[in-house]
Amino acid sequence: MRAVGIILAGGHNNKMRELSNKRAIAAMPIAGSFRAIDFALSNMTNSHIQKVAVITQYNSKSLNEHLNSSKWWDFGRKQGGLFVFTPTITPENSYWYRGTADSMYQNISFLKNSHEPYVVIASGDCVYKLDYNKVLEYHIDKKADITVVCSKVPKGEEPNRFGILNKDEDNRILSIDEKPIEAYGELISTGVYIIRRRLLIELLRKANEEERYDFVKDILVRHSQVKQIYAYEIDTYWSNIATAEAYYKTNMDFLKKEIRDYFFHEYPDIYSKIDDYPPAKYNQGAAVRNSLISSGCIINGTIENSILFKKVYVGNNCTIKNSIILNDVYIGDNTYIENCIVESRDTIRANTTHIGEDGEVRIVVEKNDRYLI
Amino acid sequence: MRAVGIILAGGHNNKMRELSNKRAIAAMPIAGSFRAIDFALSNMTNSHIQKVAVITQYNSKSLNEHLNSSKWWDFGRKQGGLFVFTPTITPENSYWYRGTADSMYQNISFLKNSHEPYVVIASGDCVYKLDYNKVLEYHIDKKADITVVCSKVPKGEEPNRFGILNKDEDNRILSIDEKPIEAYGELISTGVYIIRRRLLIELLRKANEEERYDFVKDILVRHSQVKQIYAYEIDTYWSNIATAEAYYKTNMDFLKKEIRDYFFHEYPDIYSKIDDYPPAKYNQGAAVRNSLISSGCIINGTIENSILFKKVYVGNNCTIKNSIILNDVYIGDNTYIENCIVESRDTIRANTTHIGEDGEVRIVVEKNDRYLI
Amino acid sequence: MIKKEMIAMLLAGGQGSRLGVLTSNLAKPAVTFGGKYRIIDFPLSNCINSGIDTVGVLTQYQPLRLNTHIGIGIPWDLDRNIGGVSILPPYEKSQNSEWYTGTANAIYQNMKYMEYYNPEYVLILGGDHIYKMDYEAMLDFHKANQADITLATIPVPMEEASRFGVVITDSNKQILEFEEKPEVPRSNLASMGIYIFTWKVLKESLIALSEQKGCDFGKHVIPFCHERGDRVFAYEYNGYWKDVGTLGSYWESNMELIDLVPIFNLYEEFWKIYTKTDTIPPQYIADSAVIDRAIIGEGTNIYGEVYNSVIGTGVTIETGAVVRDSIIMKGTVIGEGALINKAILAEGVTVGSGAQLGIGEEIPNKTAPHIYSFGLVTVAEDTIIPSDVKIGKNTAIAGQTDFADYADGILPSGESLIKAGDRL
Amino acid sequence: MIKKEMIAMLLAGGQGSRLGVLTSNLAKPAVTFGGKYRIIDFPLSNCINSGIDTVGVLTQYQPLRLNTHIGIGIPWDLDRNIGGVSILPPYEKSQNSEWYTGTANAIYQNMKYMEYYNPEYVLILGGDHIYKMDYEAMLDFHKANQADITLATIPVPMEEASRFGVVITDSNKQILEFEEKPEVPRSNLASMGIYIFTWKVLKESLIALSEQKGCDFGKHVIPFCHERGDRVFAYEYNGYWKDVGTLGSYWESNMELIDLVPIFNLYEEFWKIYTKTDTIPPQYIADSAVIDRAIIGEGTNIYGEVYNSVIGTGVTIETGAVVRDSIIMKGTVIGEGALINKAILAEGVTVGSGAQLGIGEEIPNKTAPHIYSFGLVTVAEDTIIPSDVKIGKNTAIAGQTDFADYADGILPSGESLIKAGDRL
Repeated sequence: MRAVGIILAGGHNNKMRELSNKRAIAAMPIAGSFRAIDFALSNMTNSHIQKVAVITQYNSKSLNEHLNSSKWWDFGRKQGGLFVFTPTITPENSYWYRGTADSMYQNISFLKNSHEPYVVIASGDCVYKLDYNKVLEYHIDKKADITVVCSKVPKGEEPNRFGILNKDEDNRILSIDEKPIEAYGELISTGVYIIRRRLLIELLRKANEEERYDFVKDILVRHSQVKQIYAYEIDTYWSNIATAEAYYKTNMDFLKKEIRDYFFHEYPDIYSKIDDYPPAKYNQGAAVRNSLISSGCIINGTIENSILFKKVYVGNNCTIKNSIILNDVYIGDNTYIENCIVESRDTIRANTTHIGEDGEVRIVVEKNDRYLI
Repeated sequence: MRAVGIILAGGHNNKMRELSNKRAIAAMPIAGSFRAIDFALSNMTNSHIQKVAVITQYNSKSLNEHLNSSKWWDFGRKQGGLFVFTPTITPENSYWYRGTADSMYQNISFLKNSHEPYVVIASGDCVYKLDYNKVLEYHIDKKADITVVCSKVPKGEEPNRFGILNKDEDNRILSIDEKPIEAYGELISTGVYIIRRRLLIELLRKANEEERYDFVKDILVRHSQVKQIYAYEIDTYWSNIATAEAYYKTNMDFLKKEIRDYFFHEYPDIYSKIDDYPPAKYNQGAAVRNSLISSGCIINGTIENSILFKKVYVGNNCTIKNSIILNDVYIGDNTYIENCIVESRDTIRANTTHIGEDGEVRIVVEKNDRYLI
Repeated sequence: MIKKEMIAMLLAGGQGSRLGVLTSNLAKPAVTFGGKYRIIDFPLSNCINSGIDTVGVLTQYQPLRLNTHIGIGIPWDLDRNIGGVSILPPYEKSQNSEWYTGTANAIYQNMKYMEYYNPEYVLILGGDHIYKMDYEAMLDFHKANQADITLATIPVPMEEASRFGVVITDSNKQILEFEEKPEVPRSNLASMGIYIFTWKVLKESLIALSEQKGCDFGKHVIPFCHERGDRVFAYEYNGYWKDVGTLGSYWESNMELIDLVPIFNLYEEFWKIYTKTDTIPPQYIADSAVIDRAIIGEGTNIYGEVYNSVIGTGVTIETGAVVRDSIIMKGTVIGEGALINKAILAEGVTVGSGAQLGIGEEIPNKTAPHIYSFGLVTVAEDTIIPSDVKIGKNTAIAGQTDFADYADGILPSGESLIKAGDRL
Repeated sequence: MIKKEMIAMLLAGGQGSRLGVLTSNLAKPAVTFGGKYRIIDFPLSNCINSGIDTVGVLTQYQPLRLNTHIGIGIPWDLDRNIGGVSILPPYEKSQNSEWYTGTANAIYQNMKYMEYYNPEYVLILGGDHIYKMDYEAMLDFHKANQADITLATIPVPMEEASRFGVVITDSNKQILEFEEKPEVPRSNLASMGIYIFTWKVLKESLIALSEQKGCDFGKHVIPFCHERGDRVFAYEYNGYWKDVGTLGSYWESNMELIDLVPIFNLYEEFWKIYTKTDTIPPQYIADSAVIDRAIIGEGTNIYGEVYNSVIGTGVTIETGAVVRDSIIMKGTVIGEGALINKAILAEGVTVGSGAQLGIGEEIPNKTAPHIYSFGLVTVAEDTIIPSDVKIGKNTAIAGQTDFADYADGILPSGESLIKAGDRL
């Protein structure tokens, strides 16, 4: 492959509500056994990009732990590898990353020491499959300076939390409205860009000189007139999980057969770190319908239209409906949970009820003492 | 082993002069093929400590790269492993590490999630071999709260850049003078401590509440009266490299047969990351005397009483005396170098002279364009 | 200088012929167990959990699945720069080249491997049992007794002791006598086939016995050392230990995992069993599914009904199918409306829709009654069973069978249908 | 789903008997080369540098050193979760169990290994040559020609072509004819024994030839495919390629590394050769040392004089010793005042003080003149040479010899001294 990869995984977001207290958005668990960043990482390795930098800053512990071996995504070391960049103090600089462009600029030696001509930039909080080689071919074909991968606004999503693209017939981007108050247009940026490595280095350096730190606002938008920026549109599944509602919806999408088949059974695979949990166990009294159950779960109650992440214990006579239970949750007997996201490592007291009402998803964070099982 | 390890590798220091512009002190190259932190890491693994955290902050890139695989020091992952902690922003905290105690406090979950009863704290900038188990036995035997490993002041060193310990006959420490203006006593702290894990958690929490951030000043010194702090004295080789002079001297010590034998040939080994350089090559005109030469070097000139690190090229008719040439240096023809430390990745122009005069070691930092070899 | 206190040598060469068609293509330690594991995962995980990071696995019979499973040891944290897991098959030498002829002979042929690690102790293990054991505790016992050899033993009911090799010890647990399957046992301490040797003793005795044909630990090495006066001790182990050497015991120990509070708890946090997993996605349980008491692996899709069964990873059970008291291994597909009753289906089996397995009365198997008994249906890996056939009890099926292979669409109880295919 | 575009199968089973006592304890690909490498490092490094991350290494003869060297592939970045390096020795099957009987037969016996990775192309390599080659460029050529098989070839001087198997191609490089050691060669393109097969073609032809005794690529598979009309192409390689199959060529190619601008440059940054290194410390050159034109490995201590030689890792050359035109492998110790002249000393040799090797006139070796020639002294690994003996040219020494083994303290030119020891 003729590109290196950069995954921007530093972000956090109030729209994730309580869920982002514990981890970077890129570390959010998805579909029972994955984390959000697995999708970008797997796309990289499946596109034969062998050298990838993950840039992280906010609450990065859980992400660093997830990335502690490059083995799971089949990256090597000698001819590339997986690099995780966190902030550091140098004689020249003692700032945290001040934005996406700054986070790349502070690690510009990664770009300088590479010899691949192109860079694929992706964000770590989107769920999709994409062969970046196809985008690169298009990029070269169009003689573009920057190619932005874009998608129609997913159903049920507000377009105005995205960058809205306006393009001409040749797919050249005419303007970009970043998170506009009112959105004109339905084509949004997926946060995936292809750019020539030397051009990126130059743009980052210039932005830094001008004390501008954001890649979209300060580089992409500002250059939309001067540079040849092209749009590459995808029509396959794409979803950004950076609000609690989008996170819930994206997970629930995996209860649809066509989505499951697309991600779980069609080539290429999505890789993830392997945990060492035993298979799921269904005891007497378990009744499960239309649900995803992960390894390590022990189930004694009723589960409907829900997703149980790894190592969830469901007590006797419980009912869980339309909910997402993150990993390592203990649910005591006679509990009723509906329309909820239960935060990982929670312990839910027996005989309690948790319902997200009025179509709103409720986030349950309960750190009670756990009974030993 | 009944202890986890913490290596404090965050520091930097003006006394290293230009050498610390590029890297943390713990990442300084030692004796041709090692880095300073290899000694603490190897001591950990040779003492069968399987779970080690390296805490780093300042200019950590080169250190992180060195530590990118736990394989070299034979640490596992499932029953422990090597953890590298860099600063991160959390909802509770957005400070860089404000001191050694604060750097441990910000990573207190590592201590909380361990189950080993003891913690070995070591600094990453000392050259020595030590079986921490022996210290632990002593610690238990003495019923100590904290045990400080100490040593006589190394010859030719000023004691007042160290912590000076005063102890009674039973080896209980009565007082600690941290970097006193004038030093009374010749017993200094080596920066290696053993402490019960729960006590460390408690002391770190208390220090944080009181907005105190340094382990020695704010914890050790303040508790020297109230806690049972014992000294464990070693009489084997120990050296701290945190000044340019000490760094030079420590390296030069390896030209002595007994020091080489102790570190290179006596069990246990010191481990390091393996680089992929070919063997050293001596061309016609090479004349080498009493020197250490590392892999990847190509030598055409005269070398005396010097240490060449990896991948140094010495041109025709050069003379290098009493000097340390760090890795990946290109030295052009007809160059004369004496009493110098040549910074890594330097390119020394042909026909130049570099001499450290009046017994002072000169640090040479020259970034000329390199001729291709 | 390389120095390991204790290394382990794991004997994984045996075919395990009493598992019938389950092991016609793979060695017994590679047989799956408990939904996602293989038998060898248990001794391997015990090793790393006991702090042993250097394990030689001696293979001989059909090692490919084992090799693929173990790989470089990543799942068990045995991918090490120094040590880790090594597969040790027989090899050609400059003079004589031979296969392994016995357990001790296999170890003897790998003397150089052991010498490389310069150990003080060597642990000898088999790959035939399901158990969790802390070998470090056994080593402590070995050291405390200044033993030359320590045997792991387990107390068995006195009335069953005559089926085992038992040891008679003094009050300090030093072994005085061995009895192989004694008619009137004088002790109920049975040897588990797990030994710790002081390296020097092992080396000497293997060299002394190097001419012994089919040299075996139980038959030759231990008696030899005992007779010459070495200190041989019995370490007593009191946990779960299950031989899975017959189809009956294999089935039984799988079923035990389903109990509400299993005797052998895989869900225990502090002594994890590691395995290689290719399958990452969660399992999907459809609206139409019924699951009552089961263990189910990753990536499995269940549309039918499952009762009291162990289901592996990547299995599909279609709508209307009913699986009862059975073990279904990795990748097997059960067609719509099929009925599976007390059966063991190996990896990659396809059962056609409406097929019925394990019906009718129990009749002893005609060709191998000692293997195919317990009323089980045993189906070899990659077997295809056509739709709508009926298969009785104590039967064995292997190969890509079609309807014509079943007279009147029926394979009666006690029959075997082994169809050799063109499988590479 | 696992899918690799191209996997490599590296044939490393051969003894390489023309290397004499150097290979009595290890396979030829495990012989050291150039101060710190082993021969197999070159094809392995070529693989990872060409982007091939799945390599099966087929071993048979004395594989222990090779196994220890390769380990789990860490130095070559071949320690992978999916793929990486796998050692593939012969194994016992449920019907017939046999050793590998030919290059193609060895590949045939590992069909399942290849199938597991579901490749489109398979690269067949040997472990006998020193070279750097981009197999990816060869694959591009293979694809561009829609070839079924591509052979790597190298132009040799026309006058030497009759020593090789040469190919005659059309202008598109499609192979029209093969000639094995032709008396009057019609081409100077010699086959390098490196093949890319389209997987389907390889699989079919191996199955078709599965009954062929000693099935070999050059003798059977390629001619078979060519005759039935497969598209067979010749890829031309024009770099350094050196057979190290004889002691003479082995010595010569080591010496070539010492040249000021070597033909074959190990110091090149962009195509690194990787190897396993145990020895980390730098080398120490004492005050008394003289070094003139040499390559010296890590951890070596030099107190004596070295001229025009390749010295391995962890070697000690004591004061007053003189080493000239020689290859000294890993861990060897040369005593005080010893003289080593045009010799190959394998790993772990000890030369007593004052011993003189390679003196006197050149006389052909009496027992194996085709092996021990070129005027060399060849010393097997772990050999001990006592102090003050004199050893002539075209000699071979193996074993822990003492002074009494040398009549009058002399081993004249042309003699061999092979002393079998009790080495395990």
